[in-house]
Amino acid sequence: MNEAQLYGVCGAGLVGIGLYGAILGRSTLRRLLAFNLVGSGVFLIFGAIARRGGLAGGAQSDPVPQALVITGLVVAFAATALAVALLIRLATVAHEAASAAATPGSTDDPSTPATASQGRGERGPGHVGAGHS
Amino acid sequence: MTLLNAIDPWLAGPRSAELLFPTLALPVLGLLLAPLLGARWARLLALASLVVGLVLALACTAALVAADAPLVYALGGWAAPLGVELRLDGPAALMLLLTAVLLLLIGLHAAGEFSVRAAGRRATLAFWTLLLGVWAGLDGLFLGRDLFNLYVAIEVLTFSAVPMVCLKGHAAQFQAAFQYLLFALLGSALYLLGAGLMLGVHGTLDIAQIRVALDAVATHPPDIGGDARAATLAAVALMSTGLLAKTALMPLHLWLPPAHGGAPAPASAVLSALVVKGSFFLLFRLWLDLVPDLPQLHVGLLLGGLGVFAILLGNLMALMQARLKLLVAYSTLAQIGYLFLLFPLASGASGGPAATAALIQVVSHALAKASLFLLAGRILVAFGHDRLPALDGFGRAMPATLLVILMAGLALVGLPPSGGYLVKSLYASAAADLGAWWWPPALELGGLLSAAYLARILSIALSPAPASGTGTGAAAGGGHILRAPITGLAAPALLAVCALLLGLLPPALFSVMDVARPGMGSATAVAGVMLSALTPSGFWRSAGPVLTVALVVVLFHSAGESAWGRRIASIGRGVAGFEGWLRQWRTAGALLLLFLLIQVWTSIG
Amino acid sequence: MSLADAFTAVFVSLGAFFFFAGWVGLVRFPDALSRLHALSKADNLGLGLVVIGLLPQASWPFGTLKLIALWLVAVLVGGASAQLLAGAIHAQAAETSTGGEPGRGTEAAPGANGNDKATS
Amino acid sequence: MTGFLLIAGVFILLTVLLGLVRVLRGPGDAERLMAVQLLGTGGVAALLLLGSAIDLTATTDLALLLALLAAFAAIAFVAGLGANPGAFTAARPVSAPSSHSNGDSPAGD
Amino acid sequence: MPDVSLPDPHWADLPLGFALLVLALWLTWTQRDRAAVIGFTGYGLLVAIAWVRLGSMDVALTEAALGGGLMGLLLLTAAARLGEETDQPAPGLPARLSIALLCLGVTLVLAAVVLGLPSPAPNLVAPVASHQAVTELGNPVAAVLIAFRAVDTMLESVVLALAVIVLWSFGADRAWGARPRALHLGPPSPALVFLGRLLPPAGLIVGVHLFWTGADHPGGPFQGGAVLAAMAALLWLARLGEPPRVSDGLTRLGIVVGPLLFLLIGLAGAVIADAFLDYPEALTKPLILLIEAAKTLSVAVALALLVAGPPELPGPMPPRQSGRAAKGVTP
Repeated sequence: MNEAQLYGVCGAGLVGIGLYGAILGRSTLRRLLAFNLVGSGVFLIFGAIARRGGLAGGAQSDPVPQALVITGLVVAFAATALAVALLIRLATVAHEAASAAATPGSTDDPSTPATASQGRGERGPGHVGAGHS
Repeated sequence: MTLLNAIDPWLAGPRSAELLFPTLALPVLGLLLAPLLGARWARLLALASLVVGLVLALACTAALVAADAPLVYALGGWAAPLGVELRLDGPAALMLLLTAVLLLLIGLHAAGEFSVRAAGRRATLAFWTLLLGVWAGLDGLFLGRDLFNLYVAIEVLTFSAVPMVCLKGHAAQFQAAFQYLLFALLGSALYLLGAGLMLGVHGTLDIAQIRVALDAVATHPPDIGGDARAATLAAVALMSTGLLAKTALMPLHLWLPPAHGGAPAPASAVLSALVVKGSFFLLFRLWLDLVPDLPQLHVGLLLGGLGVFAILLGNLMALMQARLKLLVAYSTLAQIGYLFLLFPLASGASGGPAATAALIQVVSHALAKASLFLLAGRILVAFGHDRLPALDGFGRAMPATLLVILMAGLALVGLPPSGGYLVKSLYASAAADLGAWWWPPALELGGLLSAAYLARILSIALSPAPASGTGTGAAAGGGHILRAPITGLAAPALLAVCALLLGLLPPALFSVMDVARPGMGSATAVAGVMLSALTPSGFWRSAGPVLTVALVVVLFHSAGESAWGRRIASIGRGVAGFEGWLRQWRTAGALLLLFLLIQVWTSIG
Repeated sequence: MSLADAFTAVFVSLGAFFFFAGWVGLVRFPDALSRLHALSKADNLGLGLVVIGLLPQASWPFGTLKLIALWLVAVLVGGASAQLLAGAIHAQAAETSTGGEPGRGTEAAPGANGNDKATS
Repeated sequence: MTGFLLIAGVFILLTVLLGLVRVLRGPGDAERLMAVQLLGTGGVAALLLLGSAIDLTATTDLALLLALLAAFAAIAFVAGLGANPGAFTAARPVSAPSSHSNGDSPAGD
Repeated sequence: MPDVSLPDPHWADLPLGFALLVLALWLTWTQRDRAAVIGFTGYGLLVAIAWVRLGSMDVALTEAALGGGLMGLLLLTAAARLGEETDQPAPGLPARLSIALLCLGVTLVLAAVVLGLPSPAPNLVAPVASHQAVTELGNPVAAVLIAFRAVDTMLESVVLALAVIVLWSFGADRAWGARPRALHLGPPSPALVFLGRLLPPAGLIVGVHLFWTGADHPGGPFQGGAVLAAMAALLWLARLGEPPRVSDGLTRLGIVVGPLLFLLIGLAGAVIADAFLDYPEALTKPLILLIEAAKTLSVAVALALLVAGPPELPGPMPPRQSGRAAKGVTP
């Protein structure tokens, strides 16, 4: 049971725990965090495979799985950043909708656009008029 | 004629493999240039690169047919297993062509809706950049042979598809996009895990090399290769489960209805017609090209069973939907079920007639569904909503749109000479060869159910305006329909006609799919099927039941309240409740893991 | 056992001892502030000693320079973040002690509620 | 020599991992951050010792990087506090996680 | 003192592996999101140590820079803005048992496959070592990333650029020209401003060093870019700088220059050298250096903007659960 196998089994355990949290997590942020646990478990298994290959090939670690993990880590981070942005945006829009509902006076709530974009003939109302560059 | 023989080495000569990397590089280049050019120019860039892409796809197909062998291109000059290779074979060429044609048509249709004037700078830049992103991801999926290269292509596809859902910025769309993102990322994690284990077992990620290693293992006595084969099949089960989550095969479909139902019309068309097919195509590669003996494994039964479940539940739910776009989204779920009948019926090295049926289903569903979603978008624009109960008589206000809806719907139902009919009869002949009598009835029942919801749309469209005439009915309140220009019908009509007349194409064209897939015999299979279809008896044999079901639905719809109506409505609520439970996050997560374990057990056991 | 190895052994074991002391401080001390004091002192010193211990092992000149730079950064960052944490603990302690209504009332903890007119 | 460094590294690592118990049991967020702080510096020290067997220069780079970023947990936490003053639980467990009732968020500038 | 024989590696790995599992369990079970996120930053550091034990220094650097620094910042700012909203009821015992059983099954399958991997582990160490000379790079991982699997690395930096555009598309229509403001989390305390002035210069040096040494030693553009991004985020957090506007042309060029240069040089390779993404013999080293420099810049800009969030208009930061409005959001 060398360290490669030990960390491989540890990675498998992390995937199991992460999946449990991702499915049963009570808040969306917690599920996202559990999803990152699954990711780190997957990459640890890659690391165990890299270590096994490395030791068999006479190096510290096999460079190809290492390169795959680096690429995977960056993609996983980008995915988490998008999920966090979606979460915050979802809460913001729900908050604005609620405050708009709470104050019926507000007429043209820009965040809920007019009926789906008009046909070709007319200019759609409520679009960004300011001439941002 | 110097141009022709100048490009001859590429089209037929030794350098034809060099057509592959521009097919991948072009959409990526467009994707990177779009943000630099800004919203106004991004649209022109996207449409221009789509035209060039179509030309490239045609050139690739011509080169493939001329070479009559797979085109392989080692990127950077490094061959597998060290480097990454691109490979073009029959199915990949077909999918490249379908993607280029469909994205170009949808792009031209959406040019009006997503212009800076109509949708604002943010939505315009986002839509056109994401359209190029989807195209880049799909091309990477179709040409890829390396499991990790395919993973990065899936990520490009997912990162482009999810934001298309929430382009318009409503709270419900953000909720649908978040759920789609998280479930798709769960799928990607499982796929990556499978790819990693494959690297651990075989030391290579190239599908062809793993297939060679597995063939060698199969010939050894089981104890030597035993655990290598078991480990490989476990890795394939992991990857397959991840891809099931991304293909939204029922019951792992929680994200699709809100996502495809809530997205803007052109985005829904791209998502339903192409994005979902990308991950299915990877399943096609895994189970047919990587696993040598799929027909001997029981996992085909599991996937086929889920396909039938999807056909029945998807169509039933579509029948009961109150909103038109949700109805079309659920019909997508049902049509995805047809694709998965490939796995129990695959035979021989390349999958035989079942593989031909699956590929034709991909094409015909893509065409018909893109047309339906674009038409649903027109109705949404014209009436401001797409709630079916409040759309009585919309057919009289928009007769042309109704006609095209019927054509696309018939292609889904599968009357000859449509693509749907080809799919059903090819599957039936494959089932007959294998003696599996229970698959074809499920196909027929699926066809009848889709005829039912088409009839429901028809009866709503032609029903007389309600007595109150308070403007809820479209015909009565004609005043507030916004004139949707007739030119907006060009793309959907063209798509619907193609889907409807797919069977009339000369069978030789279908042989494109056979390149590099020995023993598929698509041309002969299609010819055989179409012969019996065009005879009057053959036509009525399939059209008869469809018309009777349509009549029953129209009568039931116009009859209004009745004892029968209330009983059926209560059954409907029960089915809807069950489907709603399936679409809860925890249930879907549990089912995902359950199917992972069952696939591992059935493919090894 | 060359002189360098002896030097390393002595300093590294001293460093390890201080880490142990830091941990004992974290577990044993009663309230947050004293724990923070014990912790940040002990482990910065621990790291410092370990770095000094490793100096002879590192390659001259870049290895040793990097080790020294490492220790400098660790000390500065350790001090600043200890300060950050202390500020946060004070803010919370003051907040809970003023009527327990966090965030309400004017004399709420300084810093956390100061409506700083920073330019948007 | 590398044997001794490994042992010392393991010892410091064990100390740091025991410090993690404080993260699990720590009543307040401050304790958790302190434990992460200890993990930061202790981890860097253990890393240096464990990594010296493999390649000291690369390990020093990694240690330098960790030292730079170790403070980020505390920075982000305290900055996060500014936006959400009520959510911080002190050492003495406050009765219930305070659901701040004030609508007017002071944080916005 | 006699030279002690090399201790059995289990001394370091068993406790570390066990600690990772226990911490993961705690992250799943603890009540409050904020405590879980703080624990997660600690978890990132532990995983970096595990990668050192596995002998992959490059991945340890990436994990430390991304997992320890930027991910902690991202999740903590999210926890701050979202508060403790729970949108799912506590799971009942049957649900917990069945999911736990399924997860245990998945873990057992994975453990069985990992332990059953073939004994002479198939690997690509020799092929990489033998072909590495072509790329004139000392670091084998860099050689794999920039030459042998160049398409994956190029597509991956395209994904990063695409992610920023997607993040911006989540903003509101009226906020399109504005600046991202997710890092505007209340007035910075003096200690934060001090760190904001102290760390970035050191971080800049370390980042550039990591990029430069990446050719022959562990390091590289992703690691260097991640450190630079962390420093930029620190500057914005300490209000010593402002994230750029979405419509700023230079920023968009910064995001896209890495992958675009990689693609263009790759296409040129198809003409000059003998294949797409191949490098002409004479110009290999300078071209690779140029690509890696552009990639470091793009990764730094993209990661920093991903942490900074979508563009928002100045004004109160609404979604902080002051009302229970967001409660009604059930999937």
